[in-house]
Parts: sequence; structure tokens; C-alpha cells
Amino acid sequence: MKDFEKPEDVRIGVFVCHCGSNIAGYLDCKAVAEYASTLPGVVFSTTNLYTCSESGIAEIKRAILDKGLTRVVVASCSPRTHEPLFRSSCKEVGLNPYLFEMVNIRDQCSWVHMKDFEEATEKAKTLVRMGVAKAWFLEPQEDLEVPIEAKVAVIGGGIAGLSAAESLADMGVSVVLVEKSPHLGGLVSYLSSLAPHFSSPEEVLNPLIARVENHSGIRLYLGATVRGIEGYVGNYRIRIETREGEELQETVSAVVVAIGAKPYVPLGLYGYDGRGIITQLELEKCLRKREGDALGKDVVMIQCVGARSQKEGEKSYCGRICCITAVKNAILLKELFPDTRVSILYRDMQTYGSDFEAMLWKARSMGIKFYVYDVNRPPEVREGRVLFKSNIFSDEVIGLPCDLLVLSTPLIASDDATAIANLLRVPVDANGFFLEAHVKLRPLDFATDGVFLCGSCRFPCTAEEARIQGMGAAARVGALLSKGKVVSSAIVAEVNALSCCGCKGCLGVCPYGAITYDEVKDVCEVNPILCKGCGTCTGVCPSQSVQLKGFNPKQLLSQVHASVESLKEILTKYERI
Amino acid sequence: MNEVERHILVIGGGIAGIQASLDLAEMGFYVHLVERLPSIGGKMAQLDKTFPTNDCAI
Amino acid sequence: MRTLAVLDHEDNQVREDLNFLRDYVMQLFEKEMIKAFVGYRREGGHLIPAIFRTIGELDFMELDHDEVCNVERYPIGDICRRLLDSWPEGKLGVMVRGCDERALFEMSKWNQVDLDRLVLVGIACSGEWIKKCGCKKPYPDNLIVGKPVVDFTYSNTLGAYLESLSIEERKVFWDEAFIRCIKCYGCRNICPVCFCRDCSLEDPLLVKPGQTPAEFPIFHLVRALHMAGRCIDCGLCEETCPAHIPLRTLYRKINAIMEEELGYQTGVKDNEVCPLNKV
Amino acid sequence: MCSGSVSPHHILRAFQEGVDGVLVGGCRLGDCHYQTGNYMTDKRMRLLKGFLPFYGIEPERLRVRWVSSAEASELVETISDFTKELIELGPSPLRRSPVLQRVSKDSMNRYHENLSGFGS
Amino acid sequence: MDVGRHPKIELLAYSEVEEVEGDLGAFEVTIRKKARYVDESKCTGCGACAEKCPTRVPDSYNEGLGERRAIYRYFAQGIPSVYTIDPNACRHIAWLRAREEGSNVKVKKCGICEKICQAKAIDYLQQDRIIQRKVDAIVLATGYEVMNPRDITEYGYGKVPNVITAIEFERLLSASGPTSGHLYRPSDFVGKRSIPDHLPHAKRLAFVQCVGSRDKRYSIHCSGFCCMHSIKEAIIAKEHDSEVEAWIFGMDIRAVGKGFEEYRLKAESMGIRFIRGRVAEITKGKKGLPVVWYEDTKTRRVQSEEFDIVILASACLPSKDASLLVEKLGVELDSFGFIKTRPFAPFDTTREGIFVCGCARGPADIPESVAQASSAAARVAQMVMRESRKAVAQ
Repeated sequence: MKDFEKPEDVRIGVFVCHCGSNIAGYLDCKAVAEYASTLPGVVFSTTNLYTCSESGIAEIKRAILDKGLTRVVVASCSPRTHEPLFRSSCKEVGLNPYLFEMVNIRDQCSWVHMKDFEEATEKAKTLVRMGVAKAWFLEPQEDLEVPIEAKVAVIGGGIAGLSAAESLADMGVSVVLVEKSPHLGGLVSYLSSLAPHFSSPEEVLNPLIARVENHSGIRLYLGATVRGIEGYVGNYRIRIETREGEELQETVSAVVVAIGAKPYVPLGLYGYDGRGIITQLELEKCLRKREGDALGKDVVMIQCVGARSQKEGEKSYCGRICCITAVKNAILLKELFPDTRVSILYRDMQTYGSDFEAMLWKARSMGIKFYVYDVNRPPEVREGRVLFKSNIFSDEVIGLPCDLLVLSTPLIASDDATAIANLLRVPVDANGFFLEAHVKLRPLDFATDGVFLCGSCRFPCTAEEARIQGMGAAARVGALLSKGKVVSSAIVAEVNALSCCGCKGCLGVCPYGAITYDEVKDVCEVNPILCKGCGTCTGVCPSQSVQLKGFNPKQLLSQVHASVESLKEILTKYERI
Repeated sequence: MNEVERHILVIGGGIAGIQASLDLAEMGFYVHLVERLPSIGGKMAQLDKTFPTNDCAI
Repeated sequence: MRTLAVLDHEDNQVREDLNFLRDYVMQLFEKEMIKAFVGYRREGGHLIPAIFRTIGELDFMELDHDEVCNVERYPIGDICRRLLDSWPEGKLGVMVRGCDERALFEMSKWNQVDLDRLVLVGIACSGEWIKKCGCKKPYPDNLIVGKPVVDFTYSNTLGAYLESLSIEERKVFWDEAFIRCIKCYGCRNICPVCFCRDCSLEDPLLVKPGQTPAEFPIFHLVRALHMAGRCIDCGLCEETCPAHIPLRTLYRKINAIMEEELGYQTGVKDNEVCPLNKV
Repeated sequence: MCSGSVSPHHILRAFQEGVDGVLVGGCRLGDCHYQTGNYMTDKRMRLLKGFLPFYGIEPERLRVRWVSSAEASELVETISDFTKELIELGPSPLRRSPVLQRVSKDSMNRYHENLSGFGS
Repeated sequence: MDVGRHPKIELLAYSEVEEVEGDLGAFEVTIRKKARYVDESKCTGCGACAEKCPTRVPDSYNEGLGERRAIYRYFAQGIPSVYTIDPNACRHIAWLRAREEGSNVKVKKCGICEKICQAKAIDYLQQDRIIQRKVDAIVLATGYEVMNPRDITEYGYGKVPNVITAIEFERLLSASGPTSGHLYRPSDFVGKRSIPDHLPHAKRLAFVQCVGSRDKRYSIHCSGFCCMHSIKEAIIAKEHDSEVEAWIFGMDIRAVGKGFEEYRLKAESMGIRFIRGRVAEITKGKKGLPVVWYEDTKTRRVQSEEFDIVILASACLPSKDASLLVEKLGVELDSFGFIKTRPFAPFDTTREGIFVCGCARGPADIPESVAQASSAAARVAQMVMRESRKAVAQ
């Protein structure tokens, strides 16, 4: 076992954060800080209003320098928010970033014990004691660096994928674009025109497709499917099955997922039969061919079909673009066939933003009728009439003659979303859309490094939003590639060769195949690049020979002890003091 | 990716200006971020919590 | 040359088995299939494991007798592992009973012993052995000497009795047992499947050091968990435990759960990895 | 960090410290960011849950709960429900019944007769 | 926070762009760095000066609800966390100027902050500085302005007490706000020296949607995020105090983003009421509390309801002073007053080399702004790289 520093070399600084009133409002931060100063090894302890603010950071840096701290413990919010920030601040003043421990006394203490001030304070003290206990056993680590070359794969040739590919190629990144269908353009190519400026899909797609097709930096695979993806950021090996059926492999540094979505088919709803009662997409096909008079005089559209409902088989989310599509198609219908009567039954008219709202005003001025229907008493379709109770005229049942009924359905996750998710080992949410790293702050990244997403595969979006997200994903990839190397965390597993008996018990457990057996030395070894730091192997080794750096058994067990016993007992037990 | 150092001016230090500056800087450009008020953060900084996840806006 | 002094009244069944065994091992030597053979010889009235390197030495090989038998058993698996480590090449013949063989199968699964370098000469247990040991399969697969006794009743009477108790009573029983433990690590040292170089029972943060009885129940529960998917119920631990703690019952329970919940049996040669160690 | 890294050592040590209950949380099966981490945890916990009562610890004291990071309310409900259950179960047996210190002579003998009757 | 410390970002806070010449690849920009009267390199942001500063001024960060001192930091965790002296409020600067111009206006001398500051960072004589920068491209992220609902007389903003805008209510909810998160009625504490203790908590809240939005008299566009904003504020208010009753009046509740519909359902499950219809008028009730007049579509009769606080979800308008700057840059605005962009070239303004993202080009919530910012960066990179390749090719 490694020898430890002399006890007096362990100088711990504890910083208890008020987090405004999020913590200070529900427990006594001062008492926690005072308690911390009594713990062995703690030479400095204080509180501040916002540890994450620049003044908070400055205070940590000053304390490290003045007090010669060799460990820093911050008791504040969840590590997810500011741990990288605190770690890099320690690094800037020369303290190894892994000699830092965060204790969550907000989400795990003050937020859940809002009503009992004393117990929350006591619990915060215990949590800080556990943090300090672990701090004693922290060891310095170094991050790993992997060189990375500017080559990226884009899966999906719709408008999002095309925008990402073009933008990346223009930045000098060589792109591999894989599209399942034989032609580029995705869903947009089936539409008749695009909201809000009524530009035609050809007008938008053709120049983009042309630029992508003969861009030197882009290699196209049409009618190709992705069979396998192994590896990690900087070294993803993608197996592609081309149209001709032969399989080839591309090695790329990052992957952009842009597989789009598909429209929900409202089987069994409102008597959908694809002829008299069709979906917006089918209406778009008719409008594309400009033959509308066959559609009849009265057209009725019903919104939120199969959406915003808790019923079995229907979707709970709002499809975001179905209202916009309905209003756009209604305007097109009116322009092509001025004397058709068009009415739209809706629950909420989701024409958000400036351009779409202007489109709604235009639709109203063209005489398109809008009715609100009550979600608990949905409209019924009987012998060519649509009957419904509008909650504006509460008790009256309105009957609208209807030669053509158009159902506005939401986009749902594409069929191969789960397949791609498994290949890339990225999560999908309850509706089958990909789950991004952070819905607000990192909307175009996945939690896994080196994998990005854009377009409707994340959530239904208009063509222009898909283009925006495509280029946004390109920027995120650009940011990753520009540094030329990837710094991966030092929190990876490591086998202590002295105590490993080569039983290969951990080998089968690793989901990433990061553990290999060395015949000569008769021990197992961990490849730090492949290892994602999940620690499943550490849970199965009886002799605790494979350990996760930063979470080795000594550190974890000391926390288990500290939850109950006093710190002194633990440290004497481990002959540290 | 770029031989000669490229400079970009970003006017406005709200969430959009900050994110654009960060992404540009990560891509190797030198960014000048100009903000009218004494500190950056824009409207978002005035928010206590943000939808839909309710975590704090800072 | 055989020493006569010891055998005063011979049991011809043992005589027959012994001669059959000697001839078989003699052929192994003649056919150069093995470089050495691990068997037993008598020393001061006791049978002890011994290495026979030449045919001549085989004369000293012995088997015990039913009447005088006191079921002396040794960690044959562990002995083979150390011998194979020290003799890098050549094969080793070894006389194995049912438990020894299961131990070797299990150890090969955990990459501790290379079965290809072993020639197993199986001998079936009978009479006194079965009564004393009471394991489920008192005969090896590679059976050479003796006939497998199958008509016996496997009984886990203490285990059944404990299951019938209430949870509090069981705890009192085990506390009374565990408090007697003097932490001699005998159970670990003799166990064929306890091959870790650095045993976690000695990690002061896991088990409080420097006190007897061994901090219980954690000492015993941790070891029981390590036995999950490994223990072959050979009973050496319980036999060797000076405090007579019913360890075998404890480990039988853990592996009963392995079988019930995860459908896995230990000591079988199909080298299928234990479910706890694969996805 | 994944629930797969929770080793039985940690759980047993917690019980040895006299805690009343241990909650092991992890992502939903199939939802694990590390693919299979929680499947391993599931196997280990089933083993432990079966074994603890054999020693004398009520299985309810060890609870395993698959909760995804988006389901905050479920986590809250799990923890409060677990606390309620533990209050009913009372303090941990390792703290409750008197921990024997020394072995008296007669208990030694009683133990032997008791045992010899079984001839394991 | 990362921007403040990123090696490749020069942060010019408290500065404005004066002139821009040139085009893509070679812009000459003159920037006026307004005087802070505090030396940025020395100030540690300790705040001792602010405590002792005698003059109090309405705090624009808290929308005038709270007060700040003449020397202030815009908000607690602001970056750069350096203090600034407001020249119009600071007595001492006025005194210095009066002495210089020899005018005899009676102004008291001060200079307390200079004495207190251990870092010796105060510098009353600091002047604005004009700096030049050569850049290849410009990104406009000038954001938006919240419409002042004073122009909508029937909603009584400024006349009827306790009728406030959404941003003001946000400050009430915020821990770093004037009431550090307690829901007091503005009429009970605004303008008072310090918050009187045990004020009654506001219990009944009304959120009025589309204030100035979707309204031909003011701006016809929909501001996109105010529905969600009101729902969020209602949920947080209810979390602060479970007895709070929240009513949201809106024509359409537009919860269109990812996870937004579930968020709206959560609000409904918490007892927040959604009333479909546009609020007609807000008058002052008997106890001085605002009364909301609206048409209840169920009973088809005009109803009125009294509330403790009425929150107006006012429209997201293009910011006026940004429009002045944009004119100087020769960039056109669209019919709504936002910066004009071409369809499917969402970030190119009408002048080559100048790009736009965020609310400056149209109402957008935070996830959209972030996505737009990233893609604007990509667009800039793309154009600049193509430009440099062309330059190399020539």
C-alpha cells in the first residue's frame, strides 16, 4: 500500500456556502463552519454568500496560498454545477485539482429539510465530517490527454445534418455524412412550402444539397446505415454498410446525430383513413402537386391529434410545429382555392415568436375560422360533419360541414432512434427523443463527450430551427476539435498489480472492455482511455485490488465510518494520526 | 485551425453574447465582448430560477 | 520396500484399491504422462500428502482404512496450485476426492490453476467419509478408484433448523457462534478458493483491527459474500475452525441463493463465468 | 460514478456501524449511462437481500431503488417511504439486542451440544 | 463565469461601441470604455465602500424595487465583480465638477469610499477611454427590452399599487432580491428605508399574459417565453408558500418547448388556475388592492377578482439603444423592429460580416438563445475561414 503524507502535511480548508438563502435560509452555516474547524486536519474554515462568485473563488485561492492548504472542501450545491470551476481554481494556485472534495448541503440537505432548522444543521455537520474524512485520503491525480484529428461523422442527411456537415466542412473539418435513404433532404423535401416565409423546400434544400454534394471536405454515403460504433471521443470507429451492401469502417473524432423524426400516424383517431380524413403531411403532398379542387369546399383541421394527451398510445408533449404547419397549409389552401372554407379547431394556437404570429394574423385576415374545442369533449366526426362543443359558447354544439378533415399530428421519435442510442450508448427520454446533456446550457451536446445532436431527433422543430441547431452542433464540434487534444478526466479505474491475483473477476464486468489480462504478469490491467470511471469493477473485486481513483475503498469506507463515528477514531484506526 | 489570430467583436453580454463568445473562443478566435452595463449576465442574471428545470440562473 | 510395522490387520477392500491405484500411477510414470504424483503416505500414524517422483517411491503410498479412518483431509487444490507454480513445465498427477476435484475446477475458472497440466486420479468416498463430510457429491468426475456411492441422504440439518428459527433467534445463534472467533484466519488460509494475495479482511477500515473476537458479523459476512459463486462446500473451513463455528452452513446458504436467484452452481467444469462477474 | 461501484463491503460496513437502513439508488434498468452497471448492482443486491435475513438483519433494511435523474418526486417519495418503514422496524438489530462481550462457560457447553446434534 | 476567466476573451464591461468602419475581414471599431471611477485592476469586490456610501438610489437591477448605493456592483455574482460609481448619483463627483466649473450649486463634499477602500482603487478623476480594435467579424447579441406597460393605461401600471412587471416579480422571488425571496406586497415596502418586519405575505397572485404582445396597438408579435415565465414564477411562488393562489389569464398558453407541456401540467396539478381570455382592465379595489376584470368564457359574463399582486407578462421588444447602435452600423431592422435576417441564413444581417443571435433577432427563450449563439459562432467561423481561404487563394 502506498505510504501516506505525514498527518501534519494534511492541511484542510473548509468553505461553507450560503448560496444566497438556498442554504443559509434553512440551516446555520456559521455553526457548520465552526464545527468544521474542530475536525482534525482542518486549519481554515469560513462561510461566504456565494462561493461560486468571483469573490468566493478569490477567497479560496487566497486561503490556499496563505494557509498552505493541501486539501479544499467546499460545502455548497451539487458538484454538477460548479465542481469544474472549483477544481480549476485550485489548479490555478498550484493545488492539484483532485485534492478537492465537494459536499452537497443544498440539494441533499437544506432543500429537503426546509422545515427542521436544527436537524438540517446537524446533518450538514455530518455531511461535512464525511467530506473531511474523505479529504484525508485524497491523492493527487493527473488528467489524461488524447490527440484528436479533425474528422467528424454526421448521421442523417436532413436539413439539420446538411447544415452541420456544410458548416463543419467550411471550418476545414473533414466530414463523413451517412444518410439512410437514397436522397438527401429528409422530411423537408416532402413539404409543399416552409413557414413563415413560404419559401419552397427546393429553394432551401437544393443549394444546400449542391454545396454538400460537391464539397471536397465531405464524403457522402447515401442509402447507407450505421452498423456499429465503438471507441471514445477522438477515436470513434464507425462501421457503415453502404448501398452496395459492403461494409467499411471510418475512424472519426466526434459524431453528430441528426436522424430527425417521423410523423405520428393517428390510427383509429377521428376515423383517419388517409383519403377523406388525412394528416397534414398528406395534405402537403396534395399541395405540392397543386391539385386541390378535388379536396372539396369545406376543409376542417383539428389540432393536437395524438398529442398533449395522457391516453394510451398518444403523446404527452406538445408537437410545437403542428399549429404552424396547419396555419401555413390553411393559408396555402386559401391562396390556391380562395372559395374553400377552412376552419381550424384548436386547444392552444402555438404560433410562437414574431414571424409565426404575423402568419396567424394573416390567416385570420384571409377569413380562416378558428374555434377552440374543449379537450374533455373532443370533436366527433359523423356523416361528413364535425360536431364539437366550443368552451367559448359553452352549451351549444357547433356542426361544421366537412368534405376534407385534416388531422394535425405531432412528430414522434424516428424508428432507429433506439438503435442509434444503443450504438452510441446515449440515453433517450420517455418519448424516445434523445436526452441532451443540459436542456438549457448544453442543448446540442450529449452527456458522453464527442457526441452531439441537432434537429427533430432532439425535439420536433421547424426547418429553420433545425438549420440553426445543425450549425450550432457544428460550432460545438469545432470548439472540441480546435484544441487538438481531448483532456479526459483522471477519475478512472486502476489495478494494484501487487495485490491482483489475475482471477479476471473484473474483466467480464466492464461495459467498455477497458480491462485486459496480461499473460506474462498474470494480472489484469485497465486501459485509462477506454475507462469511463463507472466503478462497476471495483464493486466486484474481493481483494479491492481494482480501485477507482478518487473513490478508492479507503475514501469511501472512511465516509461510511464518518457518517456515524467521529473522525479521530477513523484516523487512528488507519494509523493516520 | 487558423494560422493568423482572428478577432471577433461581440456586442452584448447577455446569455446569447456569453455563449457566442465562449464558443468562438473555444474555436480559437480572439473575442472582444462589449457590454453596456457594469457587469455581464443580461436579463438572465435577474432571474432567480429558470424553467423548465428550475435550477438557478447563475 | 514397504514398512510392515503399521498394518496389523488389513482390510482387503483397501488393499485392492491401493494396489489398483499403484499400478495405475505406475503406468502414468512409465508412459511419461506425469513428472510427479501427489498422493498420501503414512507418517506417525497419520496420512499426510506426499509427492512421489519415481515408481520406487510408490511403495510408500497408502490409503486409509475404514475402521481406523479419521478422515484426514488436506487442501489438495492449494497444494497443486503451489506445486504447478514452482514446476513451470511438465504435468502433475494427483489423487483427488470429490471435493478436491471441485476445488480444482473452480480454481481453474478463476485462472489460478491450469487443468491441462494436471492428471486427475479420482477416488470415491465411502462409508465413514460420507458420514463425516456429508457433501453433496462424494465422488469425482474423473473416477478411477472405487465405486461412486450414490444412495446416501444429503442433509443440511443445521441450515434447515436455522431457517425454522425467527430472525432474532437466528441472530442470537450466529452472535453466539461469531463471538467465539479468535481471528486465526484458519478458514481463509485453508480455503481452496481464497487465493487473494491481499485479503480485504485485513483492511482496518473494513474490519476493526487488533481485537478478538473478530469484529462480527462483518468479518464473517464479508467472507461469506466472497464465497458467493466460489465455495464448493468441501467443509475444510469448518473442520479447521478451532471455535467450531458452523461456517459451512453459512456458505451453503449464500450459494443456495446463488443457485436460486442467479441459477449458478459452483465446482462444475463447464467453465461458465459466475454471473456476478459478467454482464 | 455508477451504482455498480457500490460494493457489498460498503453496505456491510454500514450495517456494522449500526445504521438502521441502507438505500442503494441507481438509474432505471436499461437507462444506465454506463450500460450495464445497474444490472450488476441488481444481482449483488438480490444476493445480499437473500443473505442478510439468514444472519439476522431484516431484508427490508436494505432497499434498492431504480430512479432516473429526471424523477425527483419519485426519489423524494422513496426516501420518505423508506424512512417511515425503518421507523416501524425500529433500531438496527446490531444496535438493539445486547452485543455479547464475553462467552460464559455454560454457553460454550450448550453450544457444543447444540451443534453436535446436527453433525453438520 | 467562464467568460471572465477565458484567456481568449477580452471582457470590456461598462463600455459602448461608438463607430464601426470596414467590412468582413477588416473592421475598425472604436469603443468608449465608460469611466467606472474605480481602478478595475485593484478592486477586489469586497464591498466595504458600498456599505458606507451615504447616497441611496433606486436599483435598476431590482427594477427600482430595491435600493443601491452610489457606488455599487450591478449584482452579487456579477462579472467582473468590480464596483462602479454612478456619476449622476455620487455627491462627491458632482462636488468636484461644481468646483471645476466654479458653479455655486450647493453640494456636500464626501469621498468616504476613497478613505475606506484598502485596495486604494477609487479614482474620482478617471475619464472615459476610447479604444480601437481591429476585428474580422461582429456578432450582435444586444438582447431585448421589457416593454414598459405604463403605455397600456387600462392595466393601471404605475397607478394601481401592486401591479408589477414579470421581471420585478422575479426580483421579489429571488433570494438576492430586495426582499430576499419573501413575497411581500411592493406597496408595503417600496420607498421605505428598510423592509419593515412581519409584513403580510402576498397570497393571491394574478398573471396577465400578452401585455403589449399580440396587440395591434403595440406589437403584434408573440414574445414566445412569457407564458412559460409566468408558469415558472407561479410554481416557485407556490413552492415558497403553499397557501399561494395563482391565476394565469391568457388567450393561448404556449408551452411548446421540450418538457414544457409536462411543466404546465405540473403547474395545473399544483392548483394553478389557467383562465382562457384576455384581461380587460385592472382597477384599484376597496382595500387598495388591484382588481382584475375579465370575461369568464364558461359563464360568458364579465367577472372581477381581487388579488394581492398582479404580474404583467409584458412584451419582449427590441431594445431602443441597441437600435441606435444598429443604425450606426447600417444594419436594417425587420417590421417588428428586430434585426432583419434572411430566411435560412438566420444570422446574417443585411451588412456582410455582421451577424446577430439571441433576442436581438426575435423573441427567444434561453435554450433557443444558447443554440442560436452556438450556431452564430459556427456561421462566423465558416465565413471567416472561407474569407481567409479566399484571401490565401488570391
